[in-house]
Amino acid sequence: MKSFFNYIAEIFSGVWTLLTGMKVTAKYFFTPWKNVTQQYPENRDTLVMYDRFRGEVIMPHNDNNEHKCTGCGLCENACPNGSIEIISKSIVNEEGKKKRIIDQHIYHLGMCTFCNLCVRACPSDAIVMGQKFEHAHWDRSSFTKVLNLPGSKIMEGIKE
Amino acid sequence: MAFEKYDFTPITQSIHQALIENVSPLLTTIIEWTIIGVLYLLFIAVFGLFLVYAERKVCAAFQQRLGPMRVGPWGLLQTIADFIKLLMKELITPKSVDKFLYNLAPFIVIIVPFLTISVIPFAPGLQSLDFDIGIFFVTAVSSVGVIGVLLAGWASNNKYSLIGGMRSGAQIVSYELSVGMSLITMVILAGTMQVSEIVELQRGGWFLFKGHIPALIAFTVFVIAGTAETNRGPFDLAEAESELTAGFHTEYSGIKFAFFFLAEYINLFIVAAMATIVFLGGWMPFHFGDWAAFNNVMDFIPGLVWFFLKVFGIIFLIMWFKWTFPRLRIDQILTLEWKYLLPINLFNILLMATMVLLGWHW
Amino acid sequence: MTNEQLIEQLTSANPDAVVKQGSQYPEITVAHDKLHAFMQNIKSDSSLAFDYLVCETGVDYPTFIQVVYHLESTAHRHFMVVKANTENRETATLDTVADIWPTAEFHECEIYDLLGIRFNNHPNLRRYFLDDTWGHPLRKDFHDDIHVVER
Amino acid sequence: MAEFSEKYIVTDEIKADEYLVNIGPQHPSTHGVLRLLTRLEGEIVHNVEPHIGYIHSGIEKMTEALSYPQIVHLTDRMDYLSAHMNNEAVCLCVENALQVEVPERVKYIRTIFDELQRLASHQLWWCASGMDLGALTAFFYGLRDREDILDIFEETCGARLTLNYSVPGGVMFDIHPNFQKSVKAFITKFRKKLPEYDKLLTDNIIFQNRTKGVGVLSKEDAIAFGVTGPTGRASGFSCDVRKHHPYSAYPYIKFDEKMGTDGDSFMRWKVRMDEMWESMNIIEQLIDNIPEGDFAVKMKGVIKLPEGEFYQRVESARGEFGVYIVSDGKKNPYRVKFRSPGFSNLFTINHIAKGWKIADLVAIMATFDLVIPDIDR
Repeated sequence: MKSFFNYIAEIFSGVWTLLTGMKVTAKYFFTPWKNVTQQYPENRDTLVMYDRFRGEVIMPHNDNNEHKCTGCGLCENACPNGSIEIISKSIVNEEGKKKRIIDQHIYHLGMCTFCNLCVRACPSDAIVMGQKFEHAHWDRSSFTKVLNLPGSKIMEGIKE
Repeated sequence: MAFEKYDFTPITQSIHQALIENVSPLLTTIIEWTIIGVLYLLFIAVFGLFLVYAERKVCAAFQQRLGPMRVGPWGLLQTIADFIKLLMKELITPKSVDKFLYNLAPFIVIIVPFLTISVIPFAPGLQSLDFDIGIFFVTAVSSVGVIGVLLAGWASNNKYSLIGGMRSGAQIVSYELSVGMSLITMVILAGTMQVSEIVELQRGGWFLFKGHIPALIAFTVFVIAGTAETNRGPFDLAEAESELTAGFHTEYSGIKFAFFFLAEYINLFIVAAMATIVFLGGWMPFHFGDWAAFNNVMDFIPGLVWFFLKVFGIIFLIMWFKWTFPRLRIDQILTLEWKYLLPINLFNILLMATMVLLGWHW
Repeated sequence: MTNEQLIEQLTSANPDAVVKQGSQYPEITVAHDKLHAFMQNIKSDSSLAFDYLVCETGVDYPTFIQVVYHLESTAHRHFMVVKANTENRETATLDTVADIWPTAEFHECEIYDLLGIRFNNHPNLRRYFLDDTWGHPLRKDFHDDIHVVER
Repeated sequence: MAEFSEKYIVTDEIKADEYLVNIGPQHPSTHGVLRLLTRLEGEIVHNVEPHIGYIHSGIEKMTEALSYPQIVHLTDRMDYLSAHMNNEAVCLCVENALQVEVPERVKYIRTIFDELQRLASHQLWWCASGMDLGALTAFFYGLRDREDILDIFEETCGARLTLNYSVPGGVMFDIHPNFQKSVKAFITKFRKKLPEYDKLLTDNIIFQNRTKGVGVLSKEDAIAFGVTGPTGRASGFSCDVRKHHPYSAYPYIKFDEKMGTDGDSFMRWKVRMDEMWESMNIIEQLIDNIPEGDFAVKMKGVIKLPEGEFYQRVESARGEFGVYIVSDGKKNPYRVKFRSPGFSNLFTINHIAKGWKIADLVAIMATFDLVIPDIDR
């Protein structure tokens, strides 16, 4: 007889646990305004990334088309994947001295793992992490970018 | 009564009259058959698509998501797009399958809901077959589906499919019993197996209320067993996604897969419809005691609407199960049937018989 | 047991093995032919009871390959590093310890795969990661012109 | 000496009633590309043989060409669910080798990140194993709550999954000004959500039937097979590195090592659920007491480790994660070995899944919390 009552109790406790589970899902079913889905392409205008978000490496330029990169190559060394290549050129400055400055700061986005080591390594804060994250493209060659804009110069007062 | 004006009998009768006066009786029968067949075909296709959409939206709401939102307003055209995709997909027949059985299986599976749906009264006068053994017909025909599932599992020549098919076989054969038993309980109360008569008997009150305790037990058992018979979660062992990838229909593609898919959802409708007819009064409106005003208002809602409201209620309940519970193991499913549902059912039949004999029901 | 006691006991028990205090843990280098007996001893000895093989790995050196065992005792909570060198690099073989610690069976497969040490008496020595067309990539003389790009 | 063969051969003959099923490499319940060569009789599992290596990425070989800060960023990609613990292990190993004492602030930040990462990992484990057992809704609830932690990560270190937050000598950035506020808000929120997890699955009768007594791993076997982390602790093997070899801020705080006794799937589940509560306790002890100071010590531009061998153990979300660095005094290590918890844990499956059904094999795998890149490295 005892086992019979156990059998009945088992059924009821089992059904009770099932009902508590159903209560949890029902709570969310009947509160649809708490949904967490974001409609991504539609909410693009209101979408704000965190200020430290690591989207891509960019080189900020000021209004006079000047950047801070001296072409020292520390970022190239710091990069674990070889996604940064620095091509420098020699010029003769006003004092008649030969000087090496940056020609092209090449950044292979396709190889980048966004580890932030290049930004950490940069002594003059010439490169920073940008916020753009929509990198998908039809053509792989567009992932190779030149970060310094054409005709740009190094800013005054940046130490070599 | 007010809801009698929603009776479909005049319409069907007038069509029949118009036909019989103009063409020969044989042609009349053929034309009527064709009309009914096309209507059922349309109903199954449209309702199946709608159920898929509903399932996706319901599941999304349970999971705090939005569900399909891209195709059409609120994603309403999503399932249509999916269906077109399935229609256009290549029908792949794997190399080492048993070709005849492999191609036969989806048809057997899809035939079952077509047969069963014929006895379901959607509204007064809207029923194509009115047997005096309607309930028996439903239970008998619905067990044919398992043959299709078994064939699909066997003929696919895939180990996952085979396991899925065998699981499904064991499961459906067991749960047939419970479905039948719980229906028999209600047949005892009704005293008839004719579907239209069962609905008519509930004019004064649904069997769920008339039969109180045993009817409630029978209803619970029927919903559980019905869920299991349609291979839906938590009893979706036949296609247990995380174990068997897709179970018995792993190897099917295109429209053949769509048949399995559609059959699952129409079976869901049939289980819900049977529960509605037997327990919730079919197309009968909800009446409460002698609140005449309330009852009159209820009567103004057409029977068709009542029927579908109840059906959707049950379908929602079954979806709620699926999106809440983890899946059972095959031996636990059989344990549940043979150790819990069956004894309860047998006891329940006894209880119901006693109750009917002593007249303890309302 | 503290590291000093551990070193003392190991030195007295194994006069021909090299025992020293490493940068963190006591280290003992055992001859390859005595490895299995030594390992069995330190597991069964109740004062040592090294029953948990934390990590087993190999290091390729110019003339030999070293297998390093990191061992811990769950009872005494002391930690020790055992090293065993193979005789040479070309036919590097060592006795398995899979019968002492079952987990070694899988670590030894990995070592065989990546460093090419064959373990005697191993129950099921197979390559886990790479297929048979590969060499043993963690060896220093491994070169692969197709898959490896060197800067 | 046993006969040696280069090729793998199925050693035991397949008996008449048995058949082989490849579960994986592409299978919903293997959480990645793991292949289990399973010998079945009907539904009963007779033998499971894990085949790994489908996403072996050769990280140990790659590290030999990289400098130490660069190695740190690679460890993100092994066990991506405990990325910060992996980063921290390498950093601690380098700092120990160089005898660098990091500021107290760094220790606190690292420990908070460890525990947040453990919470995030356990949330993903909870929802993924719920999905394996057929409770699909659980999957979305777990991911929903994990999103809050990932947002906290993103706010402070700019990445969500591959954090690369620890660097030798400290952390990459100071914590975000909102960090403490958002962590506290998360803890308050999650303390309300976690009981729902229990209601939905842990207390559920179907779930309990599926997991109780299934796949029992005894304490002796756990030690012998080197099974660590919550999986090992569920068997009663006290293996919490945080307790036995405390690092970072763990010596300063009070916490329990959550232990189980049965070693079955349910106990593994329970231990992880308890660990989530414990992680929140740890974070609450630390979050208000982060000392002021630098977030990193100044390291040399090129970090060169002294000659020698260094081993560092940390408790990752899956168990004991170890870094073994052999240095020859150059800027690149001579050899690096990552002792990953998943590798040792995985191979007990054959031992404990024998005699159970396929559905139980899935349940066992779910409660083992396997991350395949962690196994393959």
